[in-house]
Amino acid sequence: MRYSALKVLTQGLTGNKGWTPAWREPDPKPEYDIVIIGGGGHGLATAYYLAKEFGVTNVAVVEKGWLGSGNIGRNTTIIRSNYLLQGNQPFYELSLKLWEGLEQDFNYNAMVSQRGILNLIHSDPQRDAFARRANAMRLSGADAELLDRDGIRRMCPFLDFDNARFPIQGALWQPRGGTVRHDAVAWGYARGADSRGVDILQNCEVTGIDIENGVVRGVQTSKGPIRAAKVAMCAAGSSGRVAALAGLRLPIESHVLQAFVSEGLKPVIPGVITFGAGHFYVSQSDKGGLVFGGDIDGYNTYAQRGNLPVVEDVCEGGMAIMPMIGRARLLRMWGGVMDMSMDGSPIIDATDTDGLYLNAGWCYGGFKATPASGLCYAHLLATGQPHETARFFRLDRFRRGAMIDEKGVGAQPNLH
Amino acid sequence: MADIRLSAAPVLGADIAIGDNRIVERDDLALVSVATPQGGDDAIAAALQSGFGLPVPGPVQSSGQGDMRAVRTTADQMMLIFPHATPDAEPHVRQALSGAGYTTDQTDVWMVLEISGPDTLAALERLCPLDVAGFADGAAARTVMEHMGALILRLGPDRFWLMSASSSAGSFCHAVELSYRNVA
Amino acid sequence: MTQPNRLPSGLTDRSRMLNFTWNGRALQGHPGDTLAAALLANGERFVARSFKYHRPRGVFSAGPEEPSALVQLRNGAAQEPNTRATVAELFDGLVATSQNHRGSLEGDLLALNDWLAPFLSAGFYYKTFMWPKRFWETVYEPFIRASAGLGRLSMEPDPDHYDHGYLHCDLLVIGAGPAGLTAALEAGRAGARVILADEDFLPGGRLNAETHEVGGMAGSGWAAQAVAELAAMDNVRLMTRTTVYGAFDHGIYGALERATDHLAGSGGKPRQVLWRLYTRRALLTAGATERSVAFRNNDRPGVMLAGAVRTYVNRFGVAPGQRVAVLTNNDDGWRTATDLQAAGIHVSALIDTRAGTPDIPGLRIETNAAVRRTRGRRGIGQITLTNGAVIDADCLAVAGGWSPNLHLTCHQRGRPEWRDDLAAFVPGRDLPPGMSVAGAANGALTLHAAMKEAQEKTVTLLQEMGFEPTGAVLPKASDEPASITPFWHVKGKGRAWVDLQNDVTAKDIYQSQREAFRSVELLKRYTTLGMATDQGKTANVLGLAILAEAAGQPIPDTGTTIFRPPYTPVPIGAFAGRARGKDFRPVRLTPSHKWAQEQGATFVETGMWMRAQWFARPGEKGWRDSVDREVQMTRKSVGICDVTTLGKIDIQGRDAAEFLNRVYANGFAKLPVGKVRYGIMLREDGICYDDGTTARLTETHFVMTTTTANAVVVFRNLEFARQCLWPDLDVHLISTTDGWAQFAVAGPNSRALLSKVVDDLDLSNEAFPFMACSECTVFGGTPARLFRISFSGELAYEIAVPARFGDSMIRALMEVGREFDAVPYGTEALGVMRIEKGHFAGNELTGQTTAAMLGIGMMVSSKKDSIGATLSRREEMSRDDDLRLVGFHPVDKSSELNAGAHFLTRGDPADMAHDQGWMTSVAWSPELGHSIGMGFLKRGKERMGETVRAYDPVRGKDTLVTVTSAHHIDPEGARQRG
Amino acid sequence: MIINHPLLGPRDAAEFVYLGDAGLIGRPDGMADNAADAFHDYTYLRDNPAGEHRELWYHEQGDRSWLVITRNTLTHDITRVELARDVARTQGRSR
Repeated sequence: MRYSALKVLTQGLTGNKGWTPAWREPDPKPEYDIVIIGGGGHGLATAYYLAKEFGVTNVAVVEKGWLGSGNIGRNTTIIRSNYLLQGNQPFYELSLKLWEGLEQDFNYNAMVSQRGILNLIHSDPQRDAFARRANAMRLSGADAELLDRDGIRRMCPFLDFDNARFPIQGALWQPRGGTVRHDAVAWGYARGADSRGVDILQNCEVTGIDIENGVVRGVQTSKGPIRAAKVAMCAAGSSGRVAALAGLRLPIESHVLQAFVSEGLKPVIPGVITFGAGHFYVSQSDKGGLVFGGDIDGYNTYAQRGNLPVVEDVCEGGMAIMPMIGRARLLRMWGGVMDMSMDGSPIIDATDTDGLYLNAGWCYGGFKATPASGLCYAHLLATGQPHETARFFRLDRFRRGAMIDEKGVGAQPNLH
Repeated sequence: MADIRLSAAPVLGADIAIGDNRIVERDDLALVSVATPQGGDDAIAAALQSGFGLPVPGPVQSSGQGDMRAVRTTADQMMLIFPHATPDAEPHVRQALSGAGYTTDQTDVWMVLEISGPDTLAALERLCPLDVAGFADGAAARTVMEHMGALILRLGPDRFWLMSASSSAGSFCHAVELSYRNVA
Repeated sequence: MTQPNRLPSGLTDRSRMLNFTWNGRALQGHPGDTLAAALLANGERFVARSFKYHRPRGVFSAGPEEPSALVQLRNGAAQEPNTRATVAELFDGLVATSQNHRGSLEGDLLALNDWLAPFLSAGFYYKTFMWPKRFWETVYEPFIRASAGLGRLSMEPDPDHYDHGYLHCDLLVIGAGPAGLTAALEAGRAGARVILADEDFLPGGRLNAETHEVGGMAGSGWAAQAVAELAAMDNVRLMTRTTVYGAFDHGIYGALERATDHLAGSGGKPRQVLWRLYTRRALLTAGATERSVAFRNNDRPGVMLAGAVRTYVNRFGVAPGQRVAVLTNNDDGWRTATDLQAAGIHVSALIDTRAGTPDIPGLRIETNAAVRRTRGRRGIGQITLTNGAVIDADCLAVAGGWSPNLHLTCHQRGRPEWRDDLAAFVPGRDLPPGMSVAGAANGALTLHAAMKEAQEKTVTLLQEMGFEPTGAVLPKASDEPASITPFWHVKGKGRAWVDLQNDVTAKDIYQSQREAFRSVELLKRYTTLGMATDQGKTANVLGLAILAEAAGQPIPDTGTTIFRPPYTPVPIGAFAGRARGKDFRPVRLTPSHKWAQEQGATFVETGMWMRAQWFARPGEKGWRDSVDREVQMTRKSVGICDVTTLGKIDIQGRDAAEFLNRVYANGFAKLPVGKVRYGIMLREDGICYDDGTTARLTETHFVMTTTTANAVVVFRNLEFARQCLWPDLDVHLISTTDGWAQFAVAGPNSRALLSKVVDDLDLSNEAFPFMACSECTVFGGTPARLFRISFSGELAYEIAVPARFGDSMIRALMEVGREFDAVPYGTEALGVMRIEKGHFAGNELTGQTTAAMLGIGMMVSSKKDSIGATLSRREEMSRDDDLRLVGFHPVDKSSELNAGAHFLTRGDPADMAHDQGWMTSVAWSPELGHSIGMGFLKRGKERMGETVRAYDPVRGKDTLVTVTSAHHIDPEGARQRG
Repeated sequence: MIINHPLLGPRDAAEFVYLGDAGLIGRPDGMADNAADAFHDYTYLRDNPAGEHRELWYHEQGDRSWLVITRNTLTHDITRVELARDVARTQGRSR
């Protein structure tokens, strides 16, 4: 069913009784060309692009819970391409370009809203670093501007310009950054993949990966064995667990990132704002909630919940830059388990096992990467070759010493 | 320049009264850390006893009394606190211990606030995450208060030493004062 | 000025009047009222607009579960949106207004949305607004955002302040209703340290809302007596107005105390205190929340939860209506009718969805019936039953059954279990460790059962902790019938509301099921059920029941939803506590700070430190004038800079030298006593992360300096190496950063100046050469340390005295320096001189920098194993064509360089593929008379003299620069060795 | 979280800094022939278990001791806390 204003109108006039399921709920077939482990944003996007761009439709997406139940359903919805390094910047810029046409592409309104992202600057070294970054963004064709205090004040007069412990000195501004209605991304991709023949198997947990003589043969699931020529791991947050099924140790730890939403408020914040001297970033959803977060809790965990020190740290950051949110109430906090990699950057690569592929290690960047990750992973799966813009995301980069370490903190995942 | 002599200044010179409570900087105290060489536990214990008449303090404890204290700070380090006027506390301790431990002057690293008064425990509830109500007299521990590392030592029912880094002494004293003001 | 709906009964203080305003109108209530009670007493039924359709809404509940009666409390900067009128305690002078309407509450223009409702069904926005593409951000979204949201922030800084606190106890009892009071009494009498926390300002819970008897007295009287006994116990802390909002790991609970919210002003005290409670055990006695029944137009003002109706009548002495109908599927409904009758309120009818209800004299009873629909403008006036009967009512009390308040049991991902006999979820087995649940929160919905269970569980907890329970005899409590036959939804035409705030209807749930959003989690996300400020406290179970009905399966098979913290919303300001404004983080000051202030220094935040940036002198037109002068005077004569902020670590032990040899990449084993050596530190991944000098004072005593930024991290890493890697090395660490006031004295006259400062030490180049160090005294006896090191490239020293002498020392140094025209210099001049000299610093040590990039690859010794050495040799980290640190001059000497510019080979296109590196640091060199820079350039060392582009599009610049040595002045280092 | 320090008793985890897998105690010999491979695995590869995890925490706002904590990554339940120095010695590390 194609969605449109007219369809909403006609359905509304007939009691909304004619809406059809957004996707099928098929039983698993005994064999697929490709089995994708993980029905989150990246897995669904991979399936969508496999079908749409590469004509590969004999594909199953295997999801242990409900579709979209991974980090696509629990993040702070920010999209941006304000990355520094050659390994990252063009990739995230590709992703941003895909976001820009996504809704028309998959006929689903994911509310891609490019209201801009503001990274506040509080010191001269930080200004130098952001200038370097902004120029790197320009070099790869992205948009970036440096704002001075007056420029920021015009945009966000409510920030603390006069009494801050770390005064605002400027900002990196990416007008094309913004937010997206995160769940809708999963639904849009799922609907698009399903309509092209991909089987999305919900409540189907992978319990084993069948490997014979170094060649992958399929997966064992809670709904029985499924044979496949290629198995594509795509279960960020659980990558360690899934990889262990294939006997792999990864340069990844699982950590929890908490996120927070306030009660609904009339429009307050125009775009996305990040605090450069504390741990805080915030945007406002279309429903009016301030959606905000900070750093990960910092210890290995697979539990989707965090603890108080980080909650307080994040709110302190919020009050430090925008003390007018003091009386807004924090409504709900939740945690997403993330793959924190050893250099803070992802992995999209083949493994040493024939037919077994890995998409993992997204750290904080997973949501904004969804379209490009799906497209590049689909490219790798369909052609056997890395996509040009994802060519740096290789597993062996640590052995070679070619880390992609944006934050420059080294092999300590909880600092990325 | 024979005519110039340097003078010592207290970190803040704080002496604050809030109701019947007081916050006073103790700039008359010297602090010297003593690290125990590997395998030197017995020697340290003997030297501490002979030099200062103090037993080695256990974890979360100080030994001694009044203003003369030994506080356990790490697994192999303690800190001696005692009244001492001149800037030679470290050589003084080194000699008293006959070289049994590695000594470092910490007098200027810390500011010591002595807090006292009827609202002290209530004020500490707003500042200190430890169960200080359950502290015996002489108990001592390091922890964090309002983002600052601190050492707390109980002197009596309503009397404590709070020690924090001298560079952030102003912020620390402000935090202590505000804790009293919020409850008194 | 009358309160038309005020009854003579209740627990509020009738002897006193409180004045308040509602939408500008002056009204009155009494101490003990909530705002909702006072509004109802004044006959205000229509108090709010719903989120999506802007439907009229009234007070629905009498507690924190309120979905509808949200108001803006107070005004000006203290304006507080989305406040539940049902928990806001009335105070004299309270100002409240309604929210979420354009125009007046009654004439809300956005009520138009309700007429468009057929087109705004579940998920409609995902299906439209896609064309034309640019309209989303310019037209659709702004409209949606403006009509969504609820209340409004003032946009001014929160004028109140907040505090944090920490409490420790054996047993935390959450909720001071009958179960909680019973538990606290038992535990308190046994001598345990108890915290009893209750969100209400009046402890007692439902005892204050019902007409039950306990121990032969009114329940509210028994509660007051229990509270008095608890208050007399030293080991019990009763915290009212305190909501335990979250259960965190290892027995830590978060609680919010509304310390002065119930007062007109805070009196300078914190408005709220956020407590962190450290507990050995916790007993959740949080009671239960009533839920509604879905039928057409069940959202009109006047439709209320039956228990809330009893609360208003019994506790507040307020009649929620003049003609009240009661709809029930359980025994609570009868009690509502009889309580209303007892208070003299007309009960239009008791409608029971079950059969076989006994007669109640004087009461119209409709059995086997339900409400089909309500009618009325801005509030109900009439209801139509499923049996066709039409009944006049201005209030409809709905008793849909009770859901245990098990929220906190879910905060560590525990899943509730369904109990058919209660038609409710009860806490599951995987409770947070240390937590027990008793009373209504655990499904013991009757009074006696709740108290009994609370006592039994408390006894168990006390025994676990080693206390001797007293096992006191429970007072006799009336045990009311509590049978329920589930009834959820009256099917039929029109819209039956499930989530009142977010306007989710039964039809939305059916549609979502039809569209394959069948998991309850998908349902929530698609319809927004349970996502409002009340987090579905009254809606979730009803929604799940209707989803089960739509799916044709039992509720337990359909799923459960769990709750996340906080239990009720907590102000962001409370979470932040005191950490805001200048108090966001501590401030560290150097020993010369006061003096520098007196000198008119401009200060800059350097991490937590405040450092003097420059010292402006009269007549200087801008900072550059000051900095140029400081640099020139230093290079010409002598300058003095406070460098106390550098990390200082005292390292002692028999194996200290060996230890240093392993943690520095270059050799330290053979450093002689009395010498200083520069060292670089690598992370284990081979990246160069810190540098500094280490001085050997004695065979076993070293003093290390680190960069200001990395002082804490280096210390931590050294402790790791000492304790975890080489546990038997005899080496000991202690930080002395704050202990020493350290001053750089730099410039050709530095020796002459210091000769007048230092007692009895030969400073000649022979006796005290470059990189010498010594303990000494200054000014006739003050202990000091002198290091001959140079960051400026000049003949230079750093002199350290105990910090208590720092202020005196800087004054003395400047006094002595007067004859040399000594100048103080700040961090800017320091930066200029280090760039002139080619010393790298924070801008170069980005955490991505290899020793090879810095041109010091040779320093990484291959003759020993040190941290990071092995991985620093990986192929991609030691490539010859990689980035190298070099210097830059502008071709046009009048051009200014900018850090952050990227380098491009001339003739190459400006794109990422041709990126040749970037400018890390720039300065205007007074010595050279033009701008200079340093930066990383691919194959930089081979490109001396080449002209490249410094491409800086974000600042609209594209400058030609010549590649030079990074050592812009005195590359041979003659000055510093002289 | 609460960490029951073997010397100091229960302390809020906020006083500590987390490092990661306790395997980091087992630093390879940089002068050995296989040092490059050994350091790659040591520095970068992790078991990342869902369940019991031995990990290093540093009591930065306390007694500066490094601890090895055995904690379940699914429940956060802590079953063992040891001084890292003792663990290191047990594993044969010395000078």
